[in-house]
Amino acid sequence: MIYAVFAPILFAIVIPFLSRMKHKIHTGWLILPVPLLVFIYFVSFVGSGFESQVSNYSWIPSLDISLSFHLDGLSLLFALLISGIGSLVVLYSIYYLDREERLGHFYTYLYIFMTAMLGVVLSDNVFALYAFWEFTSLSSFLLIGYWHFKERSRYGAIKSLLITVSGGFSLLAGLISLTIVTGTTSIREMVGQPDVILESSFFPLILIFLLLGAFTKSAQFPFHIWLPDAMEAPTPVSAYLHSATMVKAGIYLMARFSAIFGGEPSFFMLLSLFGIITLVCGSYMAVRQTDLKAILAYSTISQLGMIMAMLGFGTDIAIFAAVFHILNHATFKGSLFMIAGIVDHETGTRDIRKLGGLMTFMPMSATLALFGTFSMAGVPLPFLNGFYSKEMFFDASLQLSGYAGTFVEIVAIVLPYLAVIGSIFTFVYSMYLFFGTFRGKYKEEQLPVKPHEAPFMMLLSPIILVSGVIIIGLFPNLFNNGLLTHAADAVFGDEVTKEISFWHGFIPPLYMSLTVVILGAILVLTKTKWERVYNILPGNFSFNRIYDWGVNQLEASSNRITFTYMNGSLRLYMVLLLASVTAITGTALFISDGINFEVSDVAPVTVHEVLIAIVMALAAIATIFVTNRLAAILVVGVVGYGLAILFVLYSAPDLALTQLIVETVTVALFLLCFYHLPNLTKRTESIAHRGVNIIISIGFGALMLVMSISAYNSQFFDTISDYFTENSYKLGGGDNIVNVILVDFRGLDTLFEVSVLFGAGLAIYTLIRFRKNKGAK
Amino acid sequence: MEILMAILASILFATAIYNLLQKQFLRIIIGTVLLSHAAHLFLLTMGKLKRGNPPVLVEGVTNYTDPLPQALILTSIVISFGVTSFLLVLAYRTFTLNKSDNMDELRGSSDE
Amino acid sequence: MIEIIISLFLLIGTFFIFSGSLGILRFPDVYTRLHAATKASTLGVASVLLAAFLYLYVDHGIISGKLLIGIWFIMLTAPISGHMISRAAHNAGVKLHESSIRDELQEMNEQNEAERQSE
Amino acid sequence: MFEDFGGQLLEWTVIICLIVIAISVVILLIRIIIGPTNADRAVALDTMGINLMAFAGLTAIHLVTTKLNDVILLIGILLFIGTIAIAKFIEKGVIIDRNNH
Amino acid sequence: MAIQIIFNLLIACLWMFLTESYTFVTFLIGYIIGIALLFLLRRFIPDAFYFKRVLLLFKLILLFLKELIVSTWQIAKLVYKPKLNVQPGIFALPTDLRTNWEITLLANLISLTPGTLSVSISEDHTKIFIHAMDMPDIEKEIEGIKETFEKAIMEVTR
Amino acid sequence: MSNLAVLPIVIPLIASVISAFIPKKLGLSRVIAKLFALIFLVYAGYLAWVVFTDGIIVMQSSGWAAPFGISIVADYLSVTLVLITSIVTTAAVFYAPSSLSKLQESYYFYTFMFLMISGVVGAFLTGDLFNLFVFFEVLLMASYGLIVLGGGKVQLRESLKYVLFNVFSSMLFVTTIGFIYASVGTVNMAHLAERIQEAEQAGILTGLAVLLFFVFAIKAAIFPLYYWLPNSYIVPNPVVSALFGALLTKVGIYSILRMYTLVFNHDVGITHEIFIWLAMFTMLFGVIGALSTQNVKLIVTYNIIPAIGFILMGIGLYSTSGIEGSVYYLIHDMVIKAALFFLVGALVVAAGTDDLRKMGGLITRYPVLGWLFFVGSLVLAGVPPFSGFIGKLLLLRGSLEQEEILLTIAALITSLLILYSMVRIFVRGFWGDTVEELPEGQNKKVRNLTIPAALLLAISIFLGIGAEFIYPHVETIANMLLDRTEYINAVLRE
Ligand code: NA
Ligand code: NA
Repeated sequence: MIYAVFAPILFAIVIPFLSRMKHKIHTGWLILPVPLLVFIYFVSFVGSGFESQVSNYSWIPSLDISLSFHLDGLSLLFALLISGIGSLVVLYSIYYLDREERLGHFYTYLYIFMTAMLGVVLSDNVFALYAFWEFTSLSSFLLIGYWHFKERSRYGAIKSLLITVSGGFSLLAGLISLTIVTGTTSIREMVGQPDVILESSFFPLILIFLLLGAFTKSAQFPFHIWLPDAMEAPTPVSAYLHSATMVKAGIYLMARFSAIFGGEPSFFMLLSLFGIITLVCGSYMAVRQTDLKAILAYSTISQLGMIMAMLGFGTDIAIFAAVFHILNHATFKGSLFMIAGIVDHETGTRDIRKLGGLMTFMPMSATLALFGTFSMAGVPLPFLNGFYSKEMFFDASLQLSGYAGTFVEIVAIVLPYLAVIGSIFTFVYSMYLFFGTFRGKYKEEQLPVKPHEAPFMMLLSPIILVSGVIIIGLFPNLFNNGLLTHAADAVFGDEVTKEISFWHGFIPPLYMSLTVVILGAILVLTKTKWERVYNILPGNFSFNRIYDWGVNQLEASSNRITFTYMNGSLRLYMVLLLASVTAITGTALFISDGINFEVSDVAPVTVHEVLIAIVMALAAIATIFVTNRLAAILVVGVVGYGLAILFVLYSAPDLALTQLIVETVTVALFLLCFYHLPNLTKRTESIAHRGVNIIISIGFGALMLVMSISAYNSQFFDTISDYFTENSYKLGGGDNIVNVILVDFRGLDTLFEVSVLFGAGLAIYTLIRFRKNKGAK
Repeated sequence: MEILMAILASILFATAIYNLLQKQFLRIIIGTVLLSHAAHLFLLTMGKLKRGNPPVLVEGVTNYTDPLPQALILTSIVISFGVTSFLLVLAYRTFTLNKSDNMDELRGSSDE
Repeated sequence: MIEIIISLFLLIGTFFIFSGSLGILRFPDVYTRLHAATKASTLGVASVLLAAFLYLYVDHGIISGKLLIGIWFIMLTAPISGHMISRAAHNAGVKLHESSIRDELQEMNEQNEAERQSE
Repeated sequence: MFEDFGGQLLEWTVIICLIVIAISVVILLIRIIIGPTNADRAVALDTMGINLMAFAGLTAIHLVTTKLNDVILLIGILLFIGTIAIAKFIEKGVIIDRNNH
Repeated sequence: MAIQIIFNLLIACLWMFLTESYTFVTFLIGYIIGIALLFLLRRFIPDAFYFKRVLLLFKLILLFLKELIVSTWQIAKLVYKPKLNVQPGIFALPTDLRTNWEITLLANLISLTPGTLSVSISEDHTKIFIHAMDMPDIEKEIEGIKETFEKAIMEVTR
Repeated sequence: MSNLAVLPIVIPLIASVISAFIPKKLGLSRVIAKLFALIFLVYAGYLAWVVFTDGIIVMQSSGWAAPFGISIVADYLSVTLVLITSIVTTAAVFYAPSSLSKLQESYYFYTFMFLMISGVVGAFLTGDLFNLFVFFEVLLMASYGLIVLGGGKVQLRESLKYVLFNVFSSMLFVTTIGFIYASVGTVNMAHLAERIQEAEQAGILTGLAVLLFFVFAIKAAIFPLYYWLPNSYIVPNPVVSALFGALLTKVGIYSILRMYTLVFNHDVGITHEIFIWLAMFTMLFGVIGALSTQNVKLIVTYNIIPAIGFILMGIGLYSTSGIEGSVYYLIHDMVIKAALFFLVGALVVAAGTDDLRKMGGLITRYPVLGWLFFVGSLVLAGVPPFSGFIGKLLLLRGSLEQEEILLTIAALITSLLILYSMVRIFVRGFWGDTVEELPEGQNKKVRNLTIPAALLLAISIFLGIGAEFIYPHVETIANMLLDRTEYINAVLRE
């Protein structure tokens, strides 16, 4: 199975080389066999005797990450869609994409996607799933941005990336939480212990994380906004990723975990509500679109909402309907996208306002579109698969009595009505799509290209898909035993048997369907009259605005925030730094009860030492007040010489010597460097600045004082010094202990101290000399 | 005595920081020099003061001051010296190139 | 007994040092202050160091050549330092205190300046 | 080490002297800070160095050690160099004459 | 003269080797022995006996020490005077000394003597500018001081 | 045997000194630099192998038993980091000739670089707190030399700030060592660890721990102490920025990792809680910084900060997952940061500007560079199966295990924004219409700059896909960090 999954990506590696021959032969032909073979491979599993299969390949066993593929009914359904529609899309693209295009790029992205998507639906290991999941987002990003010189493409690519990847990260958190709770990374094993998950404190978190992942990917309200902009991708991509497969990854995920969450009121609530809202909003918005692909995009959103809602319902019939609709949607929506692409290709526009009356020019396309749109609308005709799943959806929406709790009950009552409303709009846009494009007035002057029918090979893919629509419509139970029941079983976690039939008698779903058709027809006919509603109800465009505002703000406010504090002012940096260090360290010291003023074991105080200390303190303070260069430098010198004297007093002659030399040289360097610099000016900072400076300095000084005294008073251990005095001569061979330490015990320090000086010397040399060379130029 | 020296070192720290918060190079660098003085004084103080003779072995003397902090300070003094020297030259060069010794005028803008 | 002499040296030295410092504080201008610095302080420190030398020699039998060199060095350099500072001050234009009655150096400089101008 | 009267006397003398010199250093610090001219500061710093030599000498007596002799000598040398440097700075503003004019 | 000093030092060192005692005292003894030897052998040495000059130098030092003590005392008195009523000033002192060394020495000596401080030397090396603590008080003595110092220096150097 | 441990410090030092004598002989300098880098690389690999097979190697310098001498400890963590350092060094040596001007190269670039490497490696290997300070100074001094190399106005101005911050942090370090010495009486890390364990709950030690943390936090660029970093890292040449970005801040965070697992873990409730909060802010503010600018160098530079946040997060969690995550992330980030800085260097050469607003359509002419950049962005953002993912996975697991929801969410948002900040470069710089004033004739130079970056990127990808080879070692490291006895025994008992 691993070969089936990785075949496309392995092929993707050679695609750039194959694409060099594109002037001889369209790259698509060379690579078409790959998805086809994969499809055939998966078809071989279809059958009533299907049993789920697992194949394991280790990857990072120590982290419990493996490439373990689990082929059950659900994943088989998806695998077939991915490879089947993938093959058709490649075929279609051969005619859709000109050889002058960057075919290598296109097919590489597409095949990366194919592997990623197969990986998502087949992976049993959650982290492998996540890895594939992210790759679907990335390949989608690249495909949307395929025509990257178009501003809209870049916009759409980034938008989809941001939304789907954020969902991906959320999914990751959910999956990690699941592994923490269940102690396994295998989905099968997780599904085996739903109680552990449902009862853990992580449950709400897991649910929200996973839902976010699924909703963003499957364009559920309010994350649906990326999908219309994804239409900037070449149409084959829209047909493939953004209607048939990738957007269903979220559906797949929810279906996969239904076995765990199914029956949980919160799961029901969230999925049903968001699903149905998505359905209604999506279809409502689709009606107002003017771009063919935009209509289809919103249509996809609404259809995905419907499937999501059905998964939320969680009853056996609902799940079966969901699975069934996944298949059906792929067939009619895939074909419609391809038709839209053909129309675009042949007329040069997708603007429905410019189109019309194309039936005469493109009869074949029109026929295909007719089947596609009517199936999508759920028109009750026995050869349209869309109707069956739509009616099952109505049926399922009416059977939601299993849930307790006031609010949940209210939701259960409201859902059927919302389902009908959504379906009415679906009907409206479907009709609008078909009639607006193929019927009505032909507007020759508005079309860039004179329309004519597409070549047969380009029509082949939609023909195959529409055949699917009709075949399933005629024989709705054809795939039941071999495929759909297995899939539904996998979702429901129990046997689901369902006999699909056209006629059930006069039962509520039928009335609902009729309501949809009648009201829908009325709305279609009166569309011009009520269209103004859209001006009053702007609909979900506000979410787009929120997104745009958010992204703009992301940069603008980042810029504002960052440059508020990163304004290059050393003083501000220092103030912030010191304030944080003082506050946090002080607090930590305080709450850990570390302050210790119980003075113990200190040397006696003598007057002259106090005086020296006073001199040093005064000199230090004087550095602040003096306004004369030399005075400032000399006063610092006083502190330094004072320190040397303290070294003298406290038995550190070596230190005193070094300090003296260093201080003198430093003062000399100060004089040398600062003679040419301006004299000190009066400090001109505002009183507030000065106040802050004073508080910060005193605060930090106080912290140091408290820390030092506390540390000094908390001498827990003897120092290691005795060892040095005892062994300095014996082992170190010298009687100046400090020297022995420096050159022997801690010789390494000294070696690198010299290195620092070496570096400083070279750095100073570089500073001085580099300029000269520059000046000479 | 240690307490007194701790206070002194803290004062040095505080004045050092006050200087670091100023605009002119000279004051800022003076701040760094004071800072190193403060640090070395702290280190010396923390090793206990006046606990004996200079740590140079003399026959008959057994009580010596803790030599380790002294060794550490010595290393640190030399290192600080190197750094300060570099800093001084850097400040000088920065001034000559930017024609300003005022840190406030040397913030730089985001467009550079 | 020797301690008394040492003490005496120390006290005298310290007294002179202190006087020098006080003079630096009290005297009106840099030139007069230099008088205090170059004379009192120098002699003072010499006295103290001599005391230290004596102490180390008499009480502990250590002859510290470095101390003697120190004394010699400070005696040698103090007037040079004083000279350098006063010259620098005068060249830098530090005026004498107003109680001063004459400045021949200034007069000569001005005269030279005037000659240069006339040329 | 100061058992006898002489020792006592010397100890007290040393301490008094240390205190006096410390006061003297304070005085000099004042002059360094208030100036008013850089030459005044140079004088005061020079004298402060001399004070420090004395201080080190006294400490040498106090601690009975010869280890400080180096310090004393070094102060003297550095003081001289430093004073010359500062004087040059005051006079011409440069310490090292690059072009001997 | 330099050779004599080196000889003297060599003798001192030799003495240290001989006695196997490397202390300052031994060195001093060796040095004195060296002086004695040089004094005895002074007829065989072409140059004049250098120690004579040393003695003169010693005299100079003593002179100068005396002046120093006196001047310090004067300063100390001034310092503790409640009111400082002096009339300082700078005056020029003509000198007959010519070489750099001599003038420097003189200037330094002047600095250490009571009430005077050399400020500058004229470009033609003929005058030393001296700051006096109290001009009226000093002027009378200046000539005398100059006489003594100049003479002492010349004795040593010429 | 034990001298094995000190060689990684000595080899670069020798290289540094040798190249100091032949600054003007560029050809020879380069050969020597490459030679030493390769020797260093091979040796570091050998040392890592020896340590992971035979256990920790301790060299007591000059033969003085710890805690009296300075212990150089080649433990699992330090040898790993040394190995990564050697890889980055080698890449840098090959990158430098194309990136630097001849003049810059001849002003002791190699000397400073190897000196810095010596300091970095020393900091990784030393087992002595004060010696750590010394190595910090070595690497800082060398970094000062590198940062002023080329000496423009802006460069010197920002360098000055950089130096000042570091001086402050260094002096605070010395002071804190003083306090620690007063209280615990030793500066040997293992000895400190042992003694602090005995001292039990002593409040002052917590205070000291926090203070010391800030010393490292300044170097590691942790919120709110990273102000010095962004501008000072973009002014020098990209190869220098790469060395800084890959190594310098990492030394800071390494020190935190070391000190707060080995020594200061007596009061995790306070210290490590602080870490968690700071980690959160570090991530967010860092990435906000990355979004705030259109300067490509600055974007990559700001991205140093969230990475540090991630590593600190794991240290704060102080659990097996957390520490493993930190170690993994640390290793990953050293490689990828160097790679990204290299790539940005190439990008700036290719585009002739570092302003994103003036770039566009570069993918047409520089496809390889573009795709490397894209992959680099993914690696940085922690997209599986690349190296960032493994570290992030471990960190998130650690965070969720302790139900640090806020932290988890912050980490996730940060990851997203990191990706966005980097993809922006790809989208705005490589996609779109080609700008007209693209500099000509840079293809060869860009290619030369791209190759070392590509190699580093390959390593990065291997660190992710080949995690099975890496992770067990990370596990060993984390175990050692969490159970200190092996380290302490190796230093004090042998
Ligand atoms: Na740093
Ligand atoms: Na750094």
